[in-house]
Amino acid sequence: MPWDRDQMAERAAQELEDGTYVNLGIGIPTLVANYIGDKDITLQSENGMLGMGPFPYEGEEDPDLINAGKQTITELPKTAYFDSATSFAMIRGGKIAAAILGAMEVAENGDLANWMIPGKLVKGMGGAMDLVAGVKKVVVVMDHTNKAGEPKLLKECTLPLTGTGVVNRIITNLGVLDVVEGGLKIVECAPEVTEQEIRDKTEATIVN
Amino acid sequence: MPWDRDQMAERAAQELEDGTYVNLGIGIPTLVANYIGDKDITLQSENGMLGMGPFPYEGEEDPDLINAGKQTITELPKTAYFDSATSFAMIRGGKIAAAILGAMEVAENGDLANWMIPGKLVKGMGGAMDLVAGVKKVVVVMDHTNKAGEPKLLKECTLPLTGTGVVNRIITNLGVLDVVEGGLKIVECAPEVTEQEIRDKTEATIVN
Amino acid sequence: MKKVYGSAAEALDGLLRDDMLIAAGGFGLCGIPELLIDAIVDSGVKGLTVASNNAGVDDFGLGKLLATRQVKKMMSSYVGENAEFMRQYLSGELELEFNPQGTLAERMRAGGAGIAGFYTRTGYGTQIGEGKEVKKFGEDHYILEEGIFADLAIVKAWKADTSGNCVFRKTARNFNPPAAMCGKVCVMEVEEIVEPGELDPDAIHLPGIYVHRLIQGEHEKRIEKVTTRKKEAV
Amino acid sequence: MKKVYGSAAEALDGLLRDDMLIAAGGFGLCGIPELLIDAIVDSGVKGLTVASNNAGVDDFGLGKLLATRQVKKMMSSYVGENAEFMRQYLSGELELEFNPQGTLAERMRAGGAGIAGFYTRTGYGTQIGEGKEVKKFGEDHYILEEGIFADLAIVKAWKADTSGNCVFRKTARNFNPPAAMCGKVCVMEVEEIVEPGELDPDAIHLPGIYVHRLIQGEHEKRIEKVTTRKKEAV
Repeated sequence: MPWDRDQMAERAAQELEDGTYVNLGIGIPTLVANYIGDKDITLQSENGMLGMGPFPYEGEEDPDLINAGKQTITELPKTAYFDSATSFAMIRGGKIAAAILGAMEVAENGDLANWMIPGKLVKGMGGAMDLVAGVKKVVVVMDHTNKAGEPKLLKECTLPLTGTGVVNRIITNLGVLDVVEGGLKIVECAPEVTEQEIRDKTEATIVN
Repeated sequence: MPWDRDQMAERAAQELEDGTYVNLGIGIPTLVANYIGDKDITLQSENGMLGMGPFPYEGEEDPDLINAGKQTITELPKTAYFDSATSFAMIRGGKIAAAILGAMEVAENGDLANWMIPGKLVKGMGGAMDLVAGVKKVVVVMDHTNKAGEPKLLKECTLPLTGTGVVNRIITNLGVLDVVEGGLKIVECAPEVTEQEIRDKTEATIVN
Repeated sequence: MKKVYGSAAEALDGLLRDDMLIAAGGFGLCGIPELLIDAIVDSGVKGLTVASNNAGVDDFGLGKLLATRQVKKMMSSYVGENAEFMRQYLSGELELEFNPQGTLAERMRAGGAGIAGFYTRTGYGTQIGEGKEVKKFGEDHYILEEGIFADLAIVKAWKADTSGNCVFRKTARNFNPPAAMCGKVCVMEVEEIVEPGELDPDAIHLPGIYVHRLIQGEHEKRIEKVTTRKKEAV
Repeated sequence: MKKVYGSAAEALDGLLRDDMLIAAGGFGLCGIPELLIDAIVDSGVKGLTVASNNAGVDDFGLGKLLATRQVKKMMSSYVGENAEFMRQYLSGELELEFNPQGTLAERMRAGGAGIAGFYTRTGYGTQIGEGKEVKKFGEDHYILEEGIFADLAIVKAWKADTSGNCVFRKTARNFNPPAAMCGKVCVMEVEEIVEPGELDPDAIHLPGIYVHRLIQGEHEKRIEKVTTRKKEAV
């Protein structure tokens, strides 16, 4: 049985190493925060905060305290605030151990497309290009296929790129794949999902 | 009668416009602070401070509070502290209206040499190169000749440069000269000093 | 130097002209210079290029300047919350220069710091890198991005003293310091103006040298997405 | 993550090796990492390249590392207070790469910010610009300066919490934040370690992400030039 959104987030949380600084993207990646458990993880929000806390209680929202998804949040004792130039200095400078991001397409060489569908969706890349260029480990969390059932793990991306050769690991509803020499390697299947099913639903070269 | 050090500093203080931010170099330029009078001038110290105050009273020195000459100083109500990268961001970014600096040599095209005598004096340029590259108006305060009586205002500098074409105005013990198209222009003589005396003691082209 | 002005209109007097480049602080609707945007709308100045991470929403923030067609071009990283923006852009009425968010922030800081250009890996191999100089340092490719030198910066802080030293509050700091740095002139709106000495000199986020004109006013501080959790029953 | 160590030697354990590049905070003797310098002297590591604005004085600060000949090369803007430095340099025993002070600070920040290089007017037309790429932006010439990526940063702050968030005091901040940023590993010494929550999150000068190891200790904080004025009789 394929993983649902929460199970994908829970699986993605296993990627985070104790004692590190992490950036979570919008969508399913945001849910990863619910599964960090006992690990000492500090969440960075690229609009200028380290040590992001949970959503506020009703009535305690602060308009001066939002995350990169523009949602109201709270601070923690270890929180530090800074400006956007400083925030991306630490991202670009390699101080963030891992970023968990959504994707529209991933290519077998680690190319990522997650910011634009020409003529249709022109919202912008936000901080995604900086994150994939600077963060040490980029984990993508995404559905294995699009709504039409077509593969999103491709030989080459068709959409404008966010970064070239930047993805390290992909967690889909069907399983976990790594970007390795020559293509993608299946490292884990969701319960009752077979490697063959993953192969059938993947256009990218599977090396194992 | 030529100006003494204090009179040169007093004359240099006239160059400072009310309501501006100013950087004063080491030596005679430091004395300029004594002659600011009623003008609202904010002194920048490039080691990380705006709003530099006077020397502390005896016994009130703070090792964490020094100026760029490494002297103990004090703060003012308007003081702000920042790091060295931020300090030179404002210098390089043109936010400082004027710098008053010492010099070894100035050339008629505004070249400045004030940081090194090869083989003899290798202390370093400190912040001088950044200041002359970034500050809007560079005023040099210096003796008109060296100890041997030789000109220090030259056709071309002989010493390694601090910056090219950066000096706007020169205040010496003999008078005030501006760097203009074609050479230096005498704009003021010290009491009892004649333009001819300045010409005689200047190698650089005098245009008036 | 007198930096405190009576209103946003007074503070902008003499600074606005058609076709100028304005850098604006704020992220989403958080920490935006609400009052100065309103005054720019009222001024009727047009043909503006605005460097701002976002473009507001349809009826608030920079969205107001888009609604009146005063903006010719946006330099932004994310404009997804503004339907009118999208309409103008897709119909070709509005130019848009996408900048990765960190590149935009760094370009502003660079302009303010006298850095004409810098090399970043961000955007290499993507359409953001197209037409830009590429240089290899070590094993990696970097693209050249240029500093932004804005004619005017409009920013919002929490408190400032009369000399312009100011502090921001929580994530409302965001793009305000880099935007302020890159303006030839910077006009700032704050919630409270205090006397010099009332702010801790060690805790100033942006020294007064970057702030040329200053106003105090009431801010709506609209929240774009209220997200909350329930209090657990004890 | 455990960042607090018991001593400078423990905090440096496993980080030192011959011929490494160390970035050090401080300006003159103000805000220098005294305890870490002493521990590096004791370690006997040699062939060091040290990026630091100054080189200490003969018997204090980095001067101690020069006295023991552990330094191969300095990257500095001003070294005028150190006679032993001058002797070693003029005799050819020590390499010296002069950097304009602002260029040095910006190169450190750039390294920490993933900026491989940047264009500055500073030094154009001087011997500092020799051999460096020149590019014209507008009417002005700029030279390319590269980011500094240090193997280790040693810095000194006033207070830090156990997560590494820290604050500096007055002009002792100086090169410490940019030096910290550019280190692959950053070790910090402070006068006082406090619990998370004791520092104002809006007033952190350097977020904990930049600080990998932390020690608390007693500092001599020597003053290089005591200058005072007399109290006027009332």
